[in-house]
Amino acid sequence: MDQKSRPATSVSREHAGVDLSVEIAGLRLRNPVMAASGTFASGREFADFVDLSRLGAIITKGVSLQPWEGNESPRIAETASGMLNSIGLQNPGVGLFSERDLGWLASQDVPVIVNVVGHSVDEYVSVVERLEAEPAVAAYELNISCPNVDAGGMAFGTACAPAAEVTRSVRAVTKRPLIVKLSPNVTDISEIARAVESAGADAVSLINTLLGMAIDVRTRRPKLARVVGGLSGPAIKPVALRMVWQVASAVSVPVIGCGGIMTGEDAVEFLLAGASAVQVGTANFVDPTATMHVLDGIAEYCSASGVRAVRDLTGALGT
Amino acid sequence: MDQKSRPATSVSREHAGVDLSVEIAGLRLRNPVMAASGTFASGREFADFVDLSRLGAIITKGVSLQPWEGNESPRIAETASGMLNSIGLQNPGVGLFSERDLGWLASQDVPVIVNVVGHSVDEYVSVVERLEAEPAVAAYELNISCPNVDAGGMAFGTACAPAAEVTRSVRAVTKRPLIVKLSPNVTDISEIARAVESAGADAVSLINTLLGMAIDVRTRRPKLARVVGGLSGPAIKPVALRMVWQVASAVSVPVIGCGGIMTGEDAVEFLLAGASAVQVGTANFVDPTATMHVLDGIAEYCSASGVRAVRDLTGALGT
Amino acid sequence: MSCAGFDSATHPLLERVEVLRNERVAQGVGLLVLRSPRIAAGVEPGQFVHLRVATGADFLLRRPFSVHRVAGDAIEILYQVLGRGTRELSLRNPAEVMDAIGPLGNGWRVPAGAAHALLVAGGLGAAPLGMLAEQLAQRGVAVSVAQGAPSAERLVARDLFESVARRVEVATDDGSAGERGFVTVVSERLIEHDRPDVVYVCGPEVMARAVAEQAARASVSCQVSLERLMACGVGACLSCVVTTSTGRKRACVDGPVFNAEEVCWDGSEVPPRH
Amino acid sequence: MSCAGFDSATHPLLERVEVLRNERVAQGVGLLVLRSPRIAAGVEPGQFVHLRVATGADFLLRRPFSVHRVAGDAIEILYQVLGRGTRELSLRNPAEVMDAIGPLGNGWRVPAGAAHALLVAGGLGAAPLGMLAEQLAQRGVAVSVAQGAPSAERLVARDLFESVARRVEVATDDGSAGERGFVTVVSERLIEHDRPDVVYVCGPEVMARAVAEQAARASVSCQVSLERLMACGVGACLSCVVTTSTGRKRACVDGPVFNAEEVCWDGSEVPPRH
Ligand SMILES: Cc1cc2nc3c(=O)[nH]c(=O)nc-3n(C[C@H](O)[C@H](O)[C@H](O)COP(=O)(O)OP(=O)(O)OC[C@H]3O[C@@H](n4cnc5c(N)ncnc54)[C@H](O)[C@@H]3O)c2cc1C
Ligand SMILES: Cc1cc2nc3c(=O)[nH]c(=O)nc-3n(C[C@H](O)[C@H](O)[C@H](O)COP(=O)(O)OP(=O)(O)OC[C@H]3O[C@@H](n4cnc5c(N)ncnc54)[C@H](O)[C@@H]3O)c2cc1C
Ligand SMILES: Cc1cc2nc3c(=O)[nH]c(=O)nc-3n(C[C@H](O)[C@H](O)[C@H](O)COP(=O)(O)O)c2cc1C
Ligand SMILES: Cc1cc2nc3c(=O)[nH]c(=O)nc-3n(C[C@H](O)[C@H](O)[C@H](O)COP(=O)(O)O)c2cc1C
Ligand code: FES
Ligand code: FES
Repeated sequence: MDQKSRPATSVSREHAGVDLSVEIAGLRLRNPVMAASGTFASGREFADFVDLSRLGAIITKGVSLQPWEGNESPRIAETASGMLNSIGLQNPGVGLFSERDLGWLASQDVPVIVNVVGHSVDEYVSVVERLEAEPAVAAYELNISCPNVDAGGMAFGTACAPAAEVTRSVRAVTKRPLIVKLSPNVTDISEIARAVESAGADAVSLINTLLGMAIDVRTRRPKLARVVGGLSGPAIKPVALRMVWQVASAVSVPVIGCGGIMTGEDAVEFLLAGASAVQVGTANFVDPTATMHVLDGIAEYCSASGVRAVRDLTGALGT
Repeated sequence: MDQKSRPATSVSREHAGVDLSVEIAGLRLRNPVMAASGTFASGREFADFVDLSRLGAIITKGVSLQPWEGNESPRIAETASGMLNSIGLQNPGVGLFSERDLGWLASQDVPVIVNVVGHSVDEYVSVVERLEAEPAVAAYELNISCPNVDAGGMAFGTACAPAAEVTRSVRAVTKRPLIVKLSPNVTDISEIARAVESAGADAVSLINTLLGMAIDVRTRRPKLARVVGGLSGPAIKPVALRMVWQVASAVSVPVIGCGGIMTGEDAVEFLLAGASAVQVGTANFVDPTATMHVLDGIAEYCSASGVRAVRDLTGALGT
Repeated sequence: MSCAGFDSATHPLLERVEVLRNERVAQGVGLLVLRSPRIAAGVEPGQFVHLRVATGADFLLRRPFSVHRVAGDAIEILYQVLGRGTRELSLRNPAEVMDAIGPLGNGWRVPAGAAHALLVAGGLGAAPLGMLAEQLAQRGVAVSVAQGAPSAERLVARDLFESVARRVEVATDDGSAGERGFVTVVSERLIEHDRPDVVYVCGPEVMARAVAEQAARASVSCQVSLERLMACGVGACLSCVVTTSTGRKRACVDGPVFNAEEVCWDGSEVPPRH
Repeated sequence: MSCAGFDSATHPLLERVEVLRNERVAQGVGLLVLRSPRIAAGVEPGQFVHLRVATGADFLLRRPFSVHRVAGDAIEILYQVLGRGTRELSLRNPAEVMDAIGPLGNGWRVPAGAAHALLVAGGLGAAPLGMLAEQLAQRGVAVSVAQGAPSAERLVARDLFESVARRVEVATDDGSAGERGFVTVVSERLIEHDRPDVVYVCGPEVMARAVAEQAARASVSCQVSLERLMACGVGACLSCVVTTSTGRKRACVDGPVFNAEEVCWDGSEVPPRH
């Protein structure tokens, strides 16, 4: 209980002066702090620690048309200032997801962004079509960057043509804000960003995980059953920040920054680099109240440095 | 003094049983541990801490045709389990380098691999032609992956055609072992590796640094004068290991692994993933005797797990 | 089969806990006593806490540990020093604080009308069984314990089991305590001869599986506590899945205790070290 | 200009050093006394050590600190708590060990026949000047000190300077000690009035530059100690370059002390924080 109320009041009291609201792809958000896909489930698991209504938005775990089993275990490995995961988008499918999770989320006072995955363009489209009927959905985030599935996932996110195609196809079936989540495992992420922008994306989010690997020298086997997995956490922050900075100058749609954000200052770095909002992922595992710490940190930074509105920080990097 | 002799004896005593020698691109090396380019200068600066004759090889700082000024300061920034650098290949040029460094290196009992850089294919070729006359040079490592220069550097390493062209052109002017150092900032590193292999590379080394960025929220300016720089250290090890594993299965020439190696076990991970030798970079800054610790660690691992010859570990990953 | 947990489940919470004691109690095993009033008040046998052994990037992930016992406003944790985190844990001194999430997971359940329970512990598998043994005894359930370890110096929680159990039978690999051999030999004998109403197992998965099969053959209900790598510990990340007859479940919230019959032993456990 | 260092340069070495004392000596400033026989034996005024403030990935890079004084087999370091590493340093307790590389760099040089030296210290710039002041006095060189700080509570090394210097003049931003204002006012006066043979400066680069220009106008030789971000500390990585009239030089081995006239003040210093 006090887990919730403490930060809540601290903000409203101390940071009363700062306007934390941001607008992204037509969505007006209370503040720029979102829970990153796959690290926050549908929020229910964190409701004991976080007042969900204080989040800018919740991005759900990736949802597919049919239920997905995910990969074999072990599915994670700790690395230097980071972790590898190869969950493989295990999810109950859009049907069960709508029943179980969207129903509950509807009763929560927080914008819900559904992370969408598919093995094919048609599957992405079908998931979105199915969700159009759900009033609880505020926006979609197309995950074309998951390194942990064989078909689909990153395959769509590492070349312009398929990235544009899946974006265009989904754009055709929804008027809701459409965010496309980009993969960092590419030579030129700006080019992919431009491709999805011209295909109709209202915003881009980045980065998803970097493809990595770890080996147990004792057993001489990979630490992940699937051999490779996605690297996340503080270790990848410099790469994520660089890509956000590059993409922000390449596209005119809003950029949502993600990758290794643990503190308010980390988040401010992304805003200065050009992000309009941020996603907090792995940090939720380290500290279930991480999203609130990041939010309070941003607010403190703003009031301490006389920033009236958090959106004034976006792209305010001096050089 | 004892800085040197202690590890030396420890190895010869404790690990007498293990054959540490490896052969790469026709080079027979005492052991698989090399000092990575740019982190060890030409070895002189480390002679107070390391018995250079115990190294598998020294890879020099990048050498260009003309002297290069390098980038403005600040040139480095510390990050979570890593660091960013934007040195920008500052070097005195091949002429002064040959006089000053090769002369001294000739008197040291260690194979010297010269890291070669250029703004154009012709410059790479000219540097190598100039060095052909130098008996102290055991092999070349073509750096087509430096993220810190505008012309040349990474530009050559992020597409197959230019990577192959510079390799082919240099191949034409030397019979010495030719190693090409690959950039991790690409969508498909295997494809680049295959391109340089068929263009005549005798071996590939990877990875160079990941392009990254850091921001000082106090000053709201990038921490590096050049804005972006190369990420190195333990943070990047999972990415490096994954790429070594991918490349080792894509090419038949030897692979030299590099990226975040701090201990013997880190090195063993790279060997198991398919590397025939390893390079130790950033670790030299943390501990000037790091190369010796890595070497001793490998030897201890081998004797502890009954490995007779270190080359038996190469690619011995079970799945 | 109708089952009942112990107290009503409390919601997990994040608590700053203070180290009261941290001492070696067996070879490579430490006992950590943490002052944690709120977790201690709500924890049930078989539940665990997710501990932040150190702050800073060095240990990004928390480490899960079963609550071995509750003593007043403190919880006791038995930990085996295996790797970086547990080594770090062994360095914590009294008065130091860390943060813990708990109580987490589904603990052991008591079948209605159970009068006799067999607890089978392999190595540190004894940890989550301590509190269970105490509370079963308090309820008048007869407790037998089959305990295995590599050697006498590696046996843990001896006194606790001796004090509450009707019988404790030990097997060690080297015969330095009890009989020489595997605990599965002991469990098999005890399951056959004194026909417990329920078997509770925790230990290496090969051993847990063997015991589960013994119980199944004797058609005695059996619960196993399983270990998986855990990132979040609260059910969000899906890193800890256990394959069951009804699909993949999360060890951190649907477990760590599972009914043995629903577990598909697919070798997805944490690679054993010893 | 013929110059001489103090002792003959010793090669840097890696030494396990033990914390003997670590205490607050001014606002935000600590004094760290490290038992380090081998470094203490070889270090010259103006040289520095490269300290590993903590092991583990959290602090990948070492932190460079000037040797303020040598006391027997110990070296003294004055450190200002600025960020993560120095905060960590402030937590080190006596008997703890860390590892240090040193002595590193080129220290202060004494022009042949110098009879009177002016030391100009801005804030923690006093650190590398302590040992210099002592040794100059021992050689019979008259020492004057111009010292600046934000306020009286932030002044360091007062006693040392008072005990060995012929005169010490202080300026603070708030006037809480000495005169109100910048130390550059004091240095200008002292350079003009008692015409030192050499000026030694360490402090924020804007201040060092101003003093260097004062010395140049008075055609007095001047040496400055410069700070740069340093990875290796031994001359290998080129992260610490200083632009000079003869090209880019490495602060860690060619410096940190430079002749002021060769320095090109190109604003490549570490971004100041205060
Ligand atoms: C529900 C649950 C209860 C547990 N109860 C206890 C207990 O009471 N006493 C005890 O000694 N151990 C217990 N464990 C195992 C304990 O969590 C690991 O031994 C510990 O995490 C090892 O950490 P390390 O850093 O020393 O090992 P490392 O191998 O260095 O850890 C690397 C990573 O692997 C994870 N990891 C390694 N081994 C295990 C494992 N067996 N289970 C889960 N994660 C692992 C670590 O958490 C870390 O994320 C329990 C595990 C689970 C899942
Ligand atoms: C030759 C030399 C001698 C020095 N002597 C002293 C001394 O006697 N007393 C003292 O208080 N300080 C001294 N400094 C500055 C001191 O090294 C920094 O204050 C310290 O490294 C800050 O570390 P941090 O982790 O607290 O700061 P952070 O900002 O958290 O450090 C981040 C990174 O920046 C580097 N860094 C930050 N500020 C500086 C700086 N001013 N100079 C060099 N690197 C910096 C750190 O080493 C680290 O790599 C000296 C610097 C140099 C180059
Ligand atoms: C365990 C785990 C599961 C994830 N699942 C998803 C997912 O389902 N969809 C998605 O787009 N990203 C997923 N991600 C990526 C994160 O949303 C985020 O992009 C990435 O972890 C980088 O941010 P971080 O460093 O803050 O974690 C997952 C990450 C982790 C660690
Ligand atoms: C300060 C610095 C300078 C470097 N200079 C070079 C260089 O001149 N040529 C080159 O090929 N790689 C250079 N590198 C890259 C390293 O050789 C190595 O590939 C990279 O740092 C990853 O290894 P590590 O994590 O062990 O440092 C440099 C790296 C650093 C940190
Ligand atoms: S540990 Fe995250 S779901 Fe179980
Ligand atoms: S710090 Fe590496 S060259 Fe100076």
